[in-house]
Amino acid sequence: MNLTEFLHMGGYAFYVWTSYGIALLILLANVVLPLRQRRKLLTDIARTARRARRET
Amino acid sequence: MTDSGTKSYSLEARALECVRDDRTLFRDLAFRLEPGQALLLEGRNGSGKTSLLRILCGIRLPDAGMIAWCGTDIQRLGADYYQHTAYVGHRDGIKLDLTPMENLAMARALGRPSDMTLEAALARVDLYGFEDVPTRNLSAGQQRRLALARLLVTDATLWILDEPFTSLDVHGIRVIEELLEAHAQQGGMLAVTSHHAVNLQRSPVHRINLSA
Amino acid sequence: MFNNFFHKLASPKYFYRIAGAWIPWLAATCLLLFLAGLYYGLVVAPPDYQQGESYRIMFVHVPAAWMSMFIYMVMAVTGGIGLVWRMKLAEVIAISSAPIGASFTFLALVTGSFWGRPMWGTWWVWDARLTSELILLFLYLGVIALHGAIEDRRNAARAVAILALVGVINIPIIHYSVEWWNTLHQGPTVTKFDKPSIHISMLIPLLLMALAFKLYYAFVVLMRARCEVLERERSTGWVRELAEAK
Amino acid sequence: MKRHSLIRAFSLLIRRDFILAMRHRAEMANPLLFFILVTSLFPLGIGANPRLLQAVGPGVIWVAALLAALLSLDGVFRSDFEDGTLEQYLLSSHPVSLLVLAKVLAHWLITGLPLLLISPLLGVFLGLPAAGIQILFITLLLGTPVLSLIGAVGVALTVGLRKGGMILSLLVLPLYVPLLIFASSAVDTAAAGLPVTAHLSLIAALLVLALSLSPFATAAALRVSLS
Repeated sequence: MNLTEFLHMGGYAFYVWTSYGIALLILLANVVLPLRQRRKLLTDIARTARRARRET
Repeated sequence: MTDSGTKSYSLEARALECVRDDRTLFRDLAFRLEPGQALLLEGRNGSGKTSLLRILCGIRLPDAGMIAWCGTDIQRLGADYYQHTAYVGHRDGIKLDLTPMENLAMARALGRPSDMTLEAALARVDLYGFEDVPTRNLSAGQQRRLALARLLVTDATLWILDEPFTSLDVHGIRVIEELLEAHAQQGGMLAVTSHHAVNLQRSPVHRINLSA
Repeated sequence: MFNNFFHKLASPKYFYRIAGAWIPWLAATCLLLFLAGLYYGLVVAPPDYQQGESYRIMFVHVPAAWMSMFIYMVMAVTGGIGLVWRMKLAEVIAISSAPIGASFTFLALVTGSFWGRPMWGTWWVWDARLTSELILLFLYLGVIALHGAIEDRRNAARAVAILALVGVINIPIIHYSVEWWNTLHQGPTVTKFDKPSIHISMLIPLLLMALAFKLYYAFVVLMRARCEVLERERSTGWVRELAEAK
Repeated sequence: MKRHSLIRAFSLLIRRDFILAMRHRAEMANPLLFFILVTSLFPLGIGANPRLLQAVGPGVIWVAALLAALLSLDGVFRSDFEDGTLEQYLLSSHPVSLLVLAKVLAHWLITGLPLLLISPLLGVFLGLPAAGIQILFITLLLGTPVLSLIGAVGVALTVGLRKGGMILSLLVLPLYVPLLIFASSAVDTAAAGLPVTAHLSLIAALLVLALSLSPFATAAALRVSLS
């Protein structure tokens, strides 16, 4: 199959590819957000623990 | 005022733990309360006194452990536990737009009615003659005494009181102390938090200090 | 042995570790399924005789719509378990599901709109399925807003569980009423997305994609649940050790 | 004896809410005025074409009723929560769900019933035919208790929150959708002279379902909000 034809999607390229693009974005966001949240949380907890140790 | 002393009620805390805002207020707390005894909770502000009382009421769930009434978890007993309890919390639990009589009538209907008439209960807390004054027009101390009069109109064994003496004057404090003493003498149980020293000469008092 | 496994799973520390071990495998399988689904859906499957190539949006729209309903059910069931048996892990799963479910619902709505545009000539039609999906999005947003508004984490989880249970009783009623309203006001002129019979060459990618979405949900919800566990257990020793080891 | 005291608590609670409402008569009228105002804004907004008004009338009246109910709901547990009487219900020796039912019933009698009684007038405003007005009345009779019952769950969940009002509408309005659909299409159908037994029995079914489930959910939600 020819690549341009594939990308053209029988004239529906805009609708099909935007849909798949949005899907990709949402799926990626759902993976990236918890990853970032976890990293932030861990540094946050480590900082609190260090502070607590200095106080005692 | 209370059930005949023949029944042996008991309140027991087992391995209680309470966490609030990532802070452990208490852990492995245990005690046992029997008829005629008083439990006095002491501790700094924020040490978990109110939380413990709310756990005793079953309003708040403990983070571990349980409260047992006659050996059964109060969360399982539900209304069967509440017919033995009366609670006066931080907030008075009275409607300012109703008269003292209307307030007490509602309080009585919510529990198991006692033999005392509403007028007699008002007289016991020195509110005789205020039956039909809108509660809004009473002073803070009078409102507090009205809240405590709720204890008398239901037939509860266990009184759970959060800072009962707030906004009471010396005379008011004496009135309420007499009330508590009489309740304990008749085989009632008390669980009380208070900043004031509570004078209960004739009843055994357990003290738990949550700041310790 | 099975019982023992669940007992251990209830311990946050153990859950955190085992979930961490599963996530890469689930993610890898999910990726493979996505690739296979996309290949069959975009390349192998023939164009539809009526809708041409545009029907290929179905391979994301339909699984997303399925998942949006499925995740709400999961949320209600796990929330109910957490409420009745005080199982903290169930609460965590329920809470972690909400944002994922909402994003799938949003995805179903947007792709539905993009699919509808060439079919109907407008971006939005008050079609029964899209309308139900919109209301479902509101239900999800309600859950998320309620959870965000309650400060105490355990109370928030219990409140959300009650709301999810109320919602789950209502969803079939909403679904039915919207379906009914739709036939009443528009007549059955709108083409239904799901045809009674679908050709096998289209069914295979659809099922592959649906499975991929399920696995995707599984590993993403575990990732979120791990964060929630860390947050809840932040004052315990094992979380501190873990944080400082990094 | 226990049953007797439960009935007493139930009736006393309703009577108490009545007394309280009567002592705040001005506030009581607010949802009703809101209902009338919103409905009479529509002709101003979309033009007074009788055919148009008649077409949108049932929907408009029902949406207005929905919003008026939502507006009044916020107060069901608010003051009880603030002065601590709500705690006393939870610690009562009666089933909390039944006390909740009493509260909701009182709320309906105080705010729902006036809406119901004024609705024929609004039907006339919007030019609904007599058959439509009659059915409008019946749908409101069956439907406004559902609004109160479902709303009570939402209020119970948000009563402890500072900004409960906004969240309340987000929680409750989607759940009102089926009722809105069944009720307004019942009025439409009746106005067109067709039978509406199916619609009415669906609304009645919603009422039965809400009556049997919502008090339990509300009681559970109150427990969460107070802990």
